[in-house]
Amino acid sequence: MSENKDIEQHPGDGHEGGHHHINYLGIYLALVVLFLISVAGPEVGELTGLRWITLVTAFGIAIVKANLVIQNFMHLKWEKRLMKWMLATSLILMFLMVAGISPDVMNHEGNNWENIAAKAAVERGVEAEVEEAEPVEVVAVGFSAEGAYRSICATCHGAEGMGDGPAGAALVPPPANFTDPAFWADRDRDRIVAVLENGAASVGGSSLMAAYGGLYTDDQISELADYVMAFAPGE
Amino acid sequence: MAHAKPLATLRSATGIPTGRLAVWWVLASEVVIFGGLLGSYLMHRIGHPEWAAAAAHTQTWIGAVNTFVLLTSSFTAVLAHQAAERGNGKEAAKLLGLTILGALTFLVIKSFEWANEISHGYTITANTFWSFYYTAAGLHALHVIAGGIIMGFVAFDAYRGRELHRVELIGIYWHFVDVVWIFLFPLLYIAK
Amino acid sequence: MDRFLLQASTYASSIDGLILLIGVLVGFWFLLAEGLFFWLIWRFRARPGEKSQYLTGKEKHVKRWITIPHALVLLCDVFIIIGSVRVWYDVKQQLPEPDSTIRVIGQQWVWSFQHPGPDNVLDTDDDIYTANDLHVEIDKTYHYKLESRDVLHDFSVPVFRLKQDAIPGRSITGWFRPTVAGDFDIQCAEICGIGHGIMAARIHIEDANTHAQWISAASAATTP
Amino acid sequence: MADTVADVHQHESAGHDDHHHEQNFFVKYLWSTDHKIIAMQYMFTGMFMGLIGGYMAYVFRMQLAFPGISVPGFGQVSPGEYNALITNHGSIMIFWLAMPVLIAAFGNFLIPLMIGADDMVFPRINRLSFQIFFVSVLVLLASLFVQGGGFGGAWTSYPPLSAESTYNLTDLGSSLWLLAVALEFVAFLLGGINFITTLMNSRAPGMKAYDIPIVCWMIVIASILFMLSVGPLIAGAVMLLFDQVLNTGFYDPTRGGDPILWQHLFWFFGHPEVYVVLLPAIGITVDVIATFARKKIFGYKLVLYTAVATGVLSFFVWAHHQFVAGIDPRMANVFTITTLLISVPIAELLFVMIATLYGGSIRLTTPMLWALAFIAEFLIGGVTGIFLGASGADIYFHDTYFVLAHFHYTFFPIAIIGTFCGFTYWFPKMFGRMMNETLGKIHFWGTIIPFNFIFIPLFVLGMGGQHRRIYNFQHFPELAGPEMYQLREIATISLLIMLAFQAVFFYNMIHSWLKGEKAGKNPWKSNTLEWTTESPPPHGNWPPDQMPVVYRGPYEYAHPDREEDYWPQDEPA
Repeated sequence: MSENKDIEQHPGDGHEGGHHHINYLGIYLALVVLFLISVAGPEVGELTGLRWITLVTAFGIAIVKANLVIQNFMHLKWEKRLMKWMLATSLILMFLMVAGISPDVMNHEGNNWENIAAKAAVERGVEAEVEEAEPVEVVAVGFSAEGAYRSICATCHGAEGMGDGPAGAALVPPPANFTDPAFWADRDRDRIVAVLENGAASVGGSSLMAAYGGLYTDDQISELADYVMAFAPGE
Repeated sequence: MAHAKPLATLRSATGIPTGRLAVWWVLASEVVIFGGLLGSYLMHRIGHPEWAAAAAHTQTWIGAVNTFVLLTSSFTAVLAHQAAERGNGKEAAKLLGLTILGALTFLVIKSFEWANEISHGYTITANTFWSFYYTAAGLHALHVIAGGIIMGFVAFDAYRGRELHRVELIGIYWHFVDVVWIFLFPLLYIAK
Repeated sequence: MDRFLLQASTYASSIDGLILLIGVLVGFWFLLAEGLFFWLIWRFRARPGEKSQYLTGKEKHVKRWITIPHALVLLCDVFIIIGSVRVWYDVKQQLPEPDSTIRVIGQQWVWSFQHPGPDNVLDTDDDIYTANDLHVEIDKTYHYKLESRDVLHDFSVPVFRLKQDAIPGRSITGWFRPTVAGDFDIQCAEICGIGHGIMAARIHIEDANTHAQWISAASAATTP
Repeated sequence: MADTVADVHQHESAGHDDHHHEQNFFVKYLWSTDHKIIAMQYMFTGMFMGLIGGYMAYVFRMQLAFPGISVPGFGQVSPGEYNALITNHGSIMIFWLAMPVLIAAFGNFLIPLMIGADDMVFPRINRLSFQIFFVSVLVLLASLFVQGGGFGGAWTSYPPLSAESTYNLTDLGSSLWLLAVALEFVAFLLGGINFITTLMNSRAPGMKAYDIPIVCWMIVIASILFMLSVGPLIAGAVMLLFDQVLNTGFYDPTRGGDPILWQHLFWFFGHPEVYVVLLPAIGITVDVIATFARKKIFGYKLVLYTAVATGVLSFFVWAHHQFVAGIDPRMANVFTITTLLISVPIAELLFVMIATLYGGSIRLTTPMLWALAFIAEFLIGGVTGIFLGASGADIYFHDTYFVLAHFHYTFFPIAIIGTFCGFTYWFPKMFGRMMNETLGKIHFWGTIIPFNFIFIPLFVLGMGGQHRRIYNFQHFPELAGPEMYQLREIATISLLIMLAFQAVFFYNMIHSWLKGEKAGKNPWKSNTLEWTTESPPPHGNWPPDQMPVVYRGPYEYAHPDREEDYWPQDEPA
C-alpha cells in the first residue's frame, strides 16, 4: 500500500507546517535564567519576610518553565489540536480529583467529624517523631486487666474463661478454654504473653486470636496475662 | 507481505505519525500517575504545616544542580531532534549521548544525595514527608533510568542512520521527565 | 420496608419514605421500559418476506421518542435528588441537641461502648464501659462519637437505618433517637479482618425506669 | 513509553520472520504477535479465570446457605478462607475476566478486523501486554497458596486492614495480590495505548470517524477511561505496597497518613472502571442487535455522544461509594447530584437500544438472545443503582446484600452475558465454524433463569438488613431466622444449577470447534468489515493487495434502495 508511506522516512513532516525554526538556544537560556530566579526566590523571601514571594517564584516559575519546555521542546505548539485537548483533559481531571478529595484529606475537621490523629501529628511536630518514633496509642482511659478481659477477651473466651463467649461459638478452632487442664499442659506464661502480644499465629496457633500488642503496653499485657493465668485450675 | 511492519503501523488517519500519537497517549497516562501522587502529597503537605521542619533538611543546592542538569539534557535532546530532522544521524546520536550523560549525572548526584540523607537518619520510614519524598523522587528516577536505556538503543540506531523519527519520540518523553522534575523541585526542595 | 424490619428511630421512616419514592419513580420507568421492550420483540419478530424498516433516528419526529423520555428521566432525577438531600441533611449533617452522648469504639472484633454514666457527662470517672452491649433510653436524643482503634469498621444499626464507618484516627459524630423498646442487632458493616463475621453487638433500648436501674447496677459493679 | 520505543525498535528484524517462515507451535500460538492469536490467549485465560471465580462463588455460597458444612471439593470454610474467597472472587471477575475478555480479547480481535487493518499498530507491545497479564495471573494464583493464605481484605482493599499484616494476617498474600493487580494495570495500559492508536490511525481508506462500528468506539472509549482513571490508583498502590513491605505510613493515621486517601484514589479509578467494562459490553450488544434486528442503529451519533458523556460523568461520581465511609457529609450532596445525573445518559443508551428494535425483523438466534437478555437484566441493575446513588437511601443500603445484588445485576450482564453474546456472535469468524443453536439456547435459558433466582432473593435479604462479607450469620439474631436461610438456600441452589449449565457451553464450544457446520465468510449477513474476509481470517487478515476500502457506515441494513437487506461497508455503491 502506498498511503502514508513517507511518514517514517521524514520525521517532522507530521507537524502542521512542516519544519519550523525555533531558537532552541534562546529558549534554553531563558529556562536557565528562570531556574536561577526560582532558586534565589527563597532567599529573597527570607530577606523581605514575604513568604508569598517564595511561592510565586517556586510554582509560578515552574509553570512558566514547564510551558516553555512543552510548547517548544516537545513541539506541542505545532501539534494537532486533538493532542492538546487530550493532555488538557488529563490535567483538568487531576485538578478535579484533588478538589474532590481535599475536603477529607487536607482538612482535619469538617461537618461532624474531626481527624484527631492528624491534629495530634501537627501538634507533635516532625522532629519529635524522628527522635522518638514512638507510635501514639489510642488506648481508652482507665486500664484494668479485668476490664480489658471483660470488654475484649470475654467476647470469645467467656467471662469465666471457659471458651464459651457468645462470639466464640462459631469459631473453628474454638476459642481456648482456660479452665481446662489439658490446655495448660503445654503452655506457660511466656507463651500467653507472646500470644497476647503478637497473636496466636505467631506461635503456630489459630490466626483467629488476634495480636493486641498494638493496643496495650507491655505492662498492661503482663497484667492481662496474669489475669488469664488465674483461670488455670489449681495444681 | 513485503512490509516488515504491519500496514496498520504505517497508516495515519489523524495526520499524526503513529509513534508520536502513542507517545502522547503514554504521557497522558503518566500525567495522571504523577498527578495522583503529587496531588496526594500536596494535600498532605498543606494539611501538615509541621512537615516544613522535615523539608528543611532537603538540600536545595543539590536539587538545584540536578534541575540544571536535566534542563541541559533536555536542551541536547531537542538539538538531537533537530539534527535528526536534517537527516544527520551521527550528530543526533552524539547529542543523544550527551543527553544520556546528563541522565547519568543526575542519577549519580541523586544517589549521593540520598546516601547522605539516609546516613542522617532520614529514611523512607522516618516520617510521611520522607515517605513521599522518596516515593516521588524514586518514581521520577525510575523514569530517568528507563529513558536513558531507551535512548541508548535509539542513539545506536540513529548512528547508523536508521529509525531517525525515534529521536523525536524519545525526546518528547525526555522533556516530559524534565517537566515532572521542574514541578518536583519546588514541591520537595524550595517550598519549606 | 417496615415489613422487613422494624422502624426504631425517628428518621427510619423518612429513609424508608425516600426508598419508597425512588421505588415508585424507577419502578414506573422499569416497567415501562421492560414492557415496551418485550412488546417490540414480539411485534417485530422476523416474518418471512417482510423487510425491516430503514430508520436512522435522525429525523426530528423520530428523535422525539428519545428526547422526551430523556427530559422526563431528568425530571425524576431532580425529585430524587431533592428527597435524598433532605433526608441526608437530617440524618448526617444537622444534628439536634443531644440529651446524652456516648462513645462507640470499634476494634478487631469487638464493639466497646462508653456510656456517660450517672452524671450523664462523657469522659468522667463514672463512665460505664461495656463490650458488645449498648444501653440507651427510649425517646432520648443521643449523639455518638464513633472511633476505631485499628482498622475500618462500620457502626450499623439496621432498625435505625443508621450506618457510619469508624475510621482510625478520626472521631465522627452522629445522632439517633430510639422510638421502640427492645433488643436489636448492631452490625459491623465494613470488612475488618477474619473476625468480621463475629463482630456483632446488641443495642438495648429501654424505658426510663429500666435504663436508670441498669445505670445504677452497672456503675455499682464497676466502682472499685 | 519505555516499551513503546524499545519494542518498535526490535520489530524490524523479528517481525519479519513472523511473516514468512514455517512456525512451530510455540511461536505460532504462544509467542505470536498476531492480534487474533493474542485475542484468543486473552479470551481463554479470561474464561479459565472465570471458572476459578465461579468455583470460589460455589464454595462461599455453600458456606452461606449451609454454614459449617464441609463443601464438596473444598472442605470446611474458615473465616479467613471465606474472606480470601470473596476477595479473590471479586478481583478475578472484574480484573481477570471482564477486562481481559471484553476489552483485551474482543478489542484485539475486532479492532483491526473491523477497521480493515492487518494487525495492531504495535504487535510486539501487544504480545508484551499479554505476557505481563499472564504473569499477573500467575502471581494472583500464587497469592492464594502462600503462607497465611490469600488476601482477605475485599477487592477494595481498604487500608489499614490491607496495609498491615498484624491486621489482615496475610502478610505475603496481600502483597502478592496487590502486585498482581498492579501488573494487570500495566498490561492494560500497554494494551489500551495500542487500541487507541490503532483506531485513531489505522482505519481503512474511506473510513471516517462515524463509519466505525460502535463496538470499536466503545472499546476505545473504555481504554481512554481506563488510562485516565488508573493513574492515581497506580500511585496509590505504590504507596500501599510501601506501607506493606517498607512499613511507611502513607495510610497510617498515627503517622500523618490518611486511610481515607486510599478510598478516594481507589474509587476515582473504581467507578470509571465500571464503565470501562460496561461500554464494550454495550458496544457488543448494539452490534448484535443491529445485525439480528436487521436495523440501522437508532441514532448512531446519539449512542456515541451518550457514551462519551457517560465516560466524562463517570469521573465525577466516585464518592458515592463512600457516602457513609467517613467523608465530609457536605460532599455527599455534590456526589448525589452527579450520580443521579449519570442515570440520564445510561437510560438514553438503553432507550436507543430498545428503539432500535422498533420496525426491525428480529431473529432470535443465540447471540441475539444474549443481547436482549443484556438489556433486560441490565435495566434491573440500572434502576436499583438509583437507590444507592441517592445518599439518603444509601445510609441504609450501603454494604448490604442490596448493593451486592445491584452490582451483580450490572456486572453479570456485562461480564457474562456480554462475553457469551460476543463469543457466540463472532465464533464463526474466530474458528470458521457455526455453533450449535439448540445447545446454545439450552445454555442461554439454563444461565439466565437461575441467574435471576440467585440475585432476586439477595435483593430481599439486603432490604432485610443483611450485610456483606459475613461468613456465618448466626451471631446476628435478626439475620439468622429460618426464612432468611430459605432465601440463601434458593440463591445457592440456583447458583449450582447455573454453574452446571456452563458445561453445556463448553461442550458446545469444543464440539462446534471440531465438528461444527462450516461457516462461510459472512454467515449472519452482516455489514462490518470483519465479515468480508475468510473465516477464520488468515495472517494479515486480507491479502495485501485486497485490503478493504470503506464506502459507508456499518449499519446500513434494509436500505430502501437495495434488494438485499444488508449492504457491506466495503461494497462500492
